Amino acid sequence: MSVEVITGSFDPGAAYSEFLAGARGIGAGVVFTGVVRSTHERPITALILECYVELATNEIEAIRRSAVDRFALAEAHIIHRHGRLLPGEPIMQVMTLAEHRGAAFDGAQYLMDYLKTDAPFWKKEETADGSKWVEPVAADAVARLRWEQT
Amino acid sequence: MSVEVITGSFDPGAAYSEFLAGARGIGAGVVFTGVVRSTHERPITALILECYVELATNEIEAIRRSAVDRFALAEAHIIHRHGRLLPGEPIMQVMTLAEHRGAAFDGAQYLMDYLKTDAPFWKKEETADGSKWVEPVAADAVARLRWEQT
Amino acid sequence: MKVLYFAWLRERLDRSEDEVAPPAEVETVTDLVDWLAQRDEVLAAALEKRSIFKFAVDARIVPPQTPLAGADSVAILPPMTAG
Amino acid sequence: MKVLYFAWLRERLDRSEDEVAPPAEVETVTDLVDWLAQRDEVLAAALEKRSIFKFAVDARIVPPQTPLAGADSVAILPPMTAG
Repeated sequence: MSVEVITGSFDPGAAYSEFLAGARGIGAGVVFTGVVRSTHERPITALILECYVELATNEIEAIRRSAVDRFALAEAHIIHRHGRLLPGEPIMQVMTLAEHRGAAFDGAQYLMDYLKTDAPFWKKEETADGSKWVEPVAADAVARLRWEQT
Repeated sequence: MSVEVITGSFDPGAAYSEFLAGARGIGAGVVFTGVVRSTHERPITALILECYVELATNEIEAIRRSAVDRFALAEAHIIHRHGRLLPGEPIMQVMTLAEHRGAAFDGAQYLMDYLKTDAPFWKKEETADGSKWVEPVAADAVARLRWEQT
Repeated sequence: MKVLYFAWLRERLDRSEDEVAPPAEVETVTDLVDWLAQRDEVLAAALEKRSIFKFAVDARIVPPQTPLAGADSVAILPPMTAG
Repeated sequence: MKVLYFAWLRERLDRSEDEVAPPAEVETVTDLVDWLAQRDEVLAAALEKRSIFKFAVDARIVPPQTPLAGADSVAILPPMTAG
């Protein structure tokens, strides 16, 4: 299983251990975990993630295959949650495995940059004053562009 | 404890879970794990890592502080083993925590690039035919340079 | 054919899908969206900045000029905020 | 003062350290390495490509022109292969 679109929580470390268990003889593993943020300046009570599950699964698998091909990854795995998440909980995780660290890092960043703009999830922040859809960040569109120019 | 120079093995996932446990409210965690490689083309029976422990501890802590300052990391942790390691075992791990993914990724890559050239460890590969010191890779010196130009 | 709405678009329309039977001259995703907007003022207003939306046919993201031929579902996707 | 050797340099010398008492005119790390090389042919040969080595004084990496004043240990470090 290389793409998991799930509602329950997951344990980032346990997921990484499981991923690495198949890594015998492969040199470099990279993980990125996104965690629900709640800051003093912008405290939230929960993050609601709406998802078009069937499309998310298809789209993330397509992004995953493209990363594996482009960076010659030995393996790549993506977990993305939807539903109602609490501050401090993991939202999503990408994990890559490659012979060398450059490819593992590039693969993980490529996956993140594409997920941000192409995976059908929509975040809504729940605060004491009500709830509000999160605006897309322009920086995410820019981050994605760099992979099209190289 | 933010720098661990150790001889025993460690569990990459468990170390990451412990690191993330302090992450409440911080958005982005990145991990890199180096694993002992043994390939069909170059099979090894073990990797011996010699270390100047006192210097390694000082130097890695200096690199860590510089990464924390430069990328405004919320936290950074480095584990590096020495002694005799077997194929498939983790050699080392860097973990970073930041508000946003760019800083977490950059911080982890910076740490890796500096560790490669400035941390006093020396690798020796043990094969069926004897053992041999690993030559430094020119690419590692180049990788480090990019942080001096930006 | 089903038309699927998500996130704030779903909330503004107060429904997550429509079951529609567009006429034969509605050939592409763009045609369908134009046709839907003509029939629904709320949708027309919500889709004002058309270029920010993406579209999916049968759970695959496609360009707006994609033909509908045989499609079971078309999704109208506001800008995504994954990760 | 202790001089510490590591990795293949340690193996070539067949020892991990020397205890030395250099004369007063040996003021910097570079002076010390020159002085050691004059007294030991094996070390002189091993240090032929001097620019690839780094040096540490009392467990801190320092530039070669660093004064020895009061140092307890100097380490001669072949190119490192961490990570």
